[in-house]
Amino acid sequence: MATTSAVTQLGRDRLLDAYRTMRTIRQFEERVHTEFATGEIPGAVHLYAGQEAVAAGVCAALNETDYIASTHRGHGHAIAKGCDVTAMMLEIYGKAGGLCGGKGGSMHIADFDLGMLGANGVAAGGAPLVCGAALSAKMRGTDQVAVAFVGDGGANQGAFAESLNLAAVWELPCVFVVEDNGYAQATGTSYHLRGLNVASRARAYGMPAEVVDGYDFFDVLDAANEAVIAARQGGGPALIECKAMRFFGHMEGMDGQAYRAADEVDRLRADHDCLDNFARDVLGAGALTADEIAEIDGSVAALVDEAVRVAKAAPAPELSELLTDVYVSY
Amino acid sequence: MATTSAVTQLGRDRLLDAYRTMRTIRQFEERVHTEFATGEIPGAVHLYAGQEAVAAGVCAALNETDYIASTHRGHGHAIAKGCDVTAMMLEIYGKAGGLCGGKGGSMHIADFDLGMLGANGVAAGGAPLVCGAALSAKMRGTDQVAVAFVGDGGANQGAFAESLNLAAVWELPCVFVVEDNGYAQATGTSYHLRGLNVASRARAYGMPAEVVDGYDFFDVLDAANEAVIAARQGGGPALIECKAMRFFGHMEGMDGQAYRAADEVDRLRADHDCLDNFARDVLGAGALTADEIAEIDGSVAALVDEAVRVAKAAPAPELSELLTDVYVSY
Amino acid sequence: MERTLSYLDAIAEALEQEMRRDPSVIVFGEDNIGGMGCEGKLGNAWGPTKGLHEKFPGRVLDAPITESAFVGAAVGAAATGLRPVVDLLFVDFVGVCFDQVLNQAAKLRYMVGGRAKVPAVLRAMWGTGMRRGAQHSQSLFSLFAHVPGLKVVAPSSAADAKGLMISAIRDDDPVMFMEHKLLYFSRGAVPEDPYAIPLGVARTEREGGDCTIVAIGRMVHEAVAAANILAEDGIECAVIDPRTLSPFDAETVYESVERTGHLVVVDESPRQCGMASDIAALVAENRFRALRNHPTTVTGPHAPVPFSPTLEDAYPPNADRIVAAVRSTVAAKDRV
Amino acid sequence: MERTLSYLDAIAEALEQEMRRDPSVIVFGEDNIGGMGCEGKLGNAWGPTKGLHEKFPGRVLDAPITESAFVGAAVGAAATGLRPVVDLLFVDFVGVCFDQVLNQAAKLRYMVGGRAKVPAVLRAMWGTGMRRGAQHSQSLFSLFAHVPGLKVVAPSSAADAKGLMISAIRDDDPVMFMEHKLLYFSRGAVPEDPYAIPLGVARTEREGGDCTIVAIGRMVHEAVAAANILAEDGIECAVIDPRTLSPFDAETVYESVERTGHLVVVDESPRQCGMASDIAALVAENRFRALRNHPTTVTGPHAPVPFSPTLEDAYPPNADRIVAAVRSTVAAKDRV
Ligand SMILES: Cc1ncc(C[n+]2csc(CCOP(=O)(O)OP(=O)(O)O)c2C)c(N)n1
Ligand SMILES: Cc1ncc(C[n+]2csc(CCOP(=O)(O)OP(=O)(O)O)c2C)c(N)n1
Ligand SMILES: [Mg+2]
Ligand SMILES: [Mg+2]
Repeated sequence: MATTSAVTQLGRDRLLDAYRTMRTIRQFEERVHTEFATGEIPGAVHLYAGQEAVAAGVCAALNETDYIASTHRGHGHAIAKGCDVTAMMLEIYGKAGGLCGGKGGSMHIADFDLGMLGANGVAAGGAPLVCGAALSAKMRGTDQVAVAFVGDGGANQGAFAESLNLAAVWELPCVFVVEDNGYAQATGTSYHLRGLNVASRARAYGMPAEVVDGYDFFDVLDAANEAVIAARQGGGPALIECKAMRFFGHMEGMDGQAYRAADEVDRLRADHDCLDNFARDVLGAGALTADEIAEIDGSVAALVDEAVRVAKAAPAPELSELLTDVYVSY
Repeated sequence: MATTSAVTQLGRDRLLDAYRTMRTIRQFEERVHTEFATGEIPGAVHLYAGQEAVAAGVCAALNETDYIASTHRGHGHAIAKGCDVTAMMLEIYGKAGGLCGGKGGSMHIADFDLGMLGANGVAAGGAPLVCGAALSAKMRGTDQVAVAFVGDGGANQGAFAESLNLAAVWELPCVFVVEDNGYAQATGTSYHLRGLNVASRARAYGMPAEVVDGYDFFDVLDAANEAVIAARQGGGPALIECKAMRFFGHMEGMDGQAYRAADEVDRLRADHDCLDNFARDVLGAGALTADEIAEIDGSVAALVDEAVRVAKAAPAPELSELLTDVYVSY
Repeated sequence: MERTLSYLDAIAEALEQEMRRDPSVIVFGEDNIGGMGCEGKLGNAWGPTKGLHEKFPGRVLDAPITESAFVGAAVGAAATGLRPVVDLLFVDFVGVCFDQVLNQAAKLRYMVGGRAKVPAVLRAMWGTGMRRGAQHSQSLFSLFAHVPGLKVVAPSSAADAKGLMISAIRDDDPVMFMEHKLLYFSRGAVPEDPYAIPLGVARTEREGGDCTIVAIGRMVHEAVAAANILAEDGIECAVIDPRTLSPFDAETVYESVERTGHLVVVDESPRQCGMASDIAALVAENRFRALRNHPTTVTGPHAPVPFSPTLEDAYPPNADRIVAAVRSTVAAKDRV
Repeated sequence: MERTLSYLDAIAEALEQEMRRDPSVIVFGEDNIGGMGCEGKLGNAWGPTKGLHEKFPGRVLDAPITESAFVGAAVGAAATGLRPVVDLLFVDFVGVCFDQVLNQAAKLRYMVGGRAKVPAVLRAMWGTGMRRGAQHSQSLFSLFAHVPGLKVVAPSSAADAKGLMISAIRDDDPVMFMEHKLLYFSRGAVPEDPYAIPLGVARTEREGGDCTIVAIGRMVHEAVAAANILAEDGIECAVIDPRTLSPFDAETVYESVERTGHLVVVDESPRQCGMASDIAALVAENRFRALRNHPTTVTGPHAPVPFSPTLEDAYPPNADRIVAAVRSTVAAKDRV
């Protein structure tokens, strides 16, 4: 629960942006969920609903020129980094005009112009890439920072551990954001992390690490600001571990979620909705009005409606696209 | 510096074994060093001299049926686990009759009958294998324990981090022994580990970890006993980090060691010789006599002389060996 | 009436029967039980291991996302008395544990001069068509076939899947067991009793004297469809499913080519250094005089697998492309 | 008189000249400086990067033993404006970072629809002969050639090594740069000024009308030795060094085979799904009528590389085996 001062000091515009970002992610995911059920969306779609405050809070601490590398559950990160919602939806439908021309799909959404280096189909795939982006920024003498998102399960990947070490040794301007949503597919963190925090691993590699409430935008933002500013000023890498569970199953279409407590998702939606928390805080602080929030809800709904309409109507990519983009030249 | 009681409680036979093991390793390595210089020994040889107390101390806590998996610097581990010195020398020379028929060489010395699962040419290569051996022991209901040796540099491998996690999650009867000898090739631990201990990483994965003086046989043995007994009794894995520098370069033939302080090796040999430490302790405690030690020195020298003589005289493997042992059947 | 099973259930039955037969067989992978460390129910696996943990408590394990560690653990366990069957999920993930396959599993026995063996099975889903994109749609068996020390199996039918899995588990060498994800729900007659189909023996799916078609995995079905189309024009094709890619049963292919004089090899993976190219080379080198025309490879393009269904469907060969390849090769007169 | 350099120094010169020319070129790997975190002197690298850190302070980095992280970092850095040249040491170690090569470097551009490029070079030592055993003696370029999105370069001379490294660094796609460890100290004339040898263009080492020999890496020298022996008997062989394995310059091979009618392909790596087999298949499929006899592959055995010098020396092809292969193929009369 954020203090009034914490809320108000952020300023109206950024509060509106934050809410719009989180609402857009939520709306996008809820809609993809229902559209997926119709069978029109191909492939593997992993929804981010429930974790919005993490993507929004972290990206609120970043500049457009900063980098992020995402996971298989990447819609939220992409939206928070500013990716075009319609182009994302086109990509998810595998249509021409998608962010990746329909060749990537949900698991590979990227927009290099916005520093979004891509979702990744390989667990922890983003961490080494982010070490490279951070190295690039350092070498080019910019003050860019690179952020790698990883799940609790992906955090067990060797490539992630190696990335923590490399970032520490090279003192790279990067931040690792662990999203502990309680599960890796149908395996719980009390088993695969033995109930421990990933943060302590990061400290063992020589970087500061903090555990924050992933349902609270302001907590995430505070931690992100601290880590990002330090990295930007040459202070080296840090890790932030955010606790926030997903509202949907691991993957659309094939997860009955029998491994979750029967009422778990209901409880989450009732008591741990980052959007409710945010609204409570900003309304409580008198920083935003209910009308402003309602206006955003409305415009976001329209935005997502339009994205889906466009995506459904769009043509498939040209068949010739099959053989392009393999190489720059070959 | 071990207390008199610590020394005497071990008993004469085990003290004699311990000294014999360490002296055999030292003699073996010193001799391989001089023989390598003659050009007769092929390939890549990484000498263990200086670290003897680690192999000897850890293996003194093990039964013959227990498993170890070694590193590229594996002679000491092999000798400590009981591998035949002549068969090892034959292997290092690539001759018929070698432990691996000459097909493995120094980097792949193994003797499965003694639970020595092999040196490994890949950094940290032994850690996952040891998880498997420990799983095997657990599944077969034996009380065997498996020990993985890894260097300070190899400890940065993702496969090592994953092995810590897997061993912790599966509560495997295994022990990870990190040998911090200060360097990974020509890179110092103050750089590649940022001067930190690997032990804290292991704790972050949920297992106990201890840092010990790798020049002190008794310290290593105590830590090993604690970890091995716990593992044998179902207490799960542990990590022991032993600090002991190597007396020779990273690899015979190609390491000028310019990265080391000029007098570093002299200082090590003068003040940090695990054999001197051991002799001091056992003589001081009156547990062994100078004659007993001299006798071992003599018999070990003869043993290694004989091993070299046999290895030099031995024939190369039959050419037909090139195509055997690829598969059990194909 | 014969009992039919899905390819997926046939594999499950092989696992169950071998676990029952041999206590040293164990199974593990991510979510092979499904639900460990959760408040809800266990048993959330969706593949061939679903429910197996109830029949064999303690012998099915869930692993964290640590492929290097648990594939390496399979090698270590196999070398110390067990017969692990490990689940890699998508074969693409071999990338994160390739050292364990390439440098440990494949080489351990040789490096120690035959003093150890590695009877482990690595199960992996392969192939295009599931709309998973470039990192979840590869074949990669050609990489494994290049590596001495590995055996590579790729069944195309439910019956073969069961019999080959039983052989793979009983085999004393490391076996890469390639399960085509689009075949999981294809059904076929599968005998209930355990049976072993020897590794390294191809199956002639269809006889024919005009052209030999060698096809792998799902492509076997496209080849049969092509053969049926061609038969209407009186062109009779033999369709050979190698079933095992390493060791490869060249003799069966040679015998057929000696009759037909024409060879078309079909594989959905890229041609360069791939199985199709290798089979074409084998025949060209060893049965050159039997060939009336050049061997023809029909493969996927030298490109990653795209996500968009329209593009992905254009990636693998299909019956039409195979028909065209056969027509063009048989059209050639005897060599002048 | 022409200046000569070792293969190793030629690569070093290419690195230095490109770093001087383009500030976005950076170099890293284990001990590429050598001595970081130590009390003694820096500069303990022994390969082509030795001393480079003094000429380009801050642009040469030492990495911990974290291949997945730093090879992946090369991909990330390349996709964000740099041109990293990364050192894998032995190519065998690609096992521990294969995901970064297979699923990240090779596929990134395609997966994002061309909105990124990955101009990274991955240097790796390959080949038999150094008495390092099974985990330090592989070739593995056949695996890379199978993967769409990668380019694969394998120079056989000092001059090619320099010119190909310069092209590899300037190239906008990920390049696997394969350095044969036994060629490091072979010397040859190397122009001092920077020059780029285009990727995908083979070099005809020797002309000849009787048989075409295609050889890779160190095998090029064995092939030339064989050709010289055969020339004494009036058998003139063309020796072609592809230099780049992906993209592969098939045309140069085709033109030669059209003249000679005979093909022998030499590669020290195992035949199955390897480059030799692939080249044989290309010719068989696309120049079948030009072949007077079957294509012949001369390769290493389907076995890991043994340690014992006696055994290891028997592993790769040599001039004698190549001579025998050429004699037997040219002995065949025109096809009947
Ligand atoms: C290396 C690798 N192994 C396995 C998988 C299959 N897989 C996809 S998502 C997933 C679970 C990831 O869990 P987590 O990292 O916690 O992310 P979440 O799905 O909870 O957001 C797994 C195992 C993969 N993509 N990559
Ligand atoms: C995965 C991998 N990367 C690189 C190497 C090359 N290499 C061999 S030994 C070594 C240094 C290992 O250092 P450490 O683990 O501390 O062992 P030490 O040599 O000090 O005993 C390196 C980098 C390797 N064998 N494996
Ligand atoms: Mg998770
Ligand atoms: Mg070390």
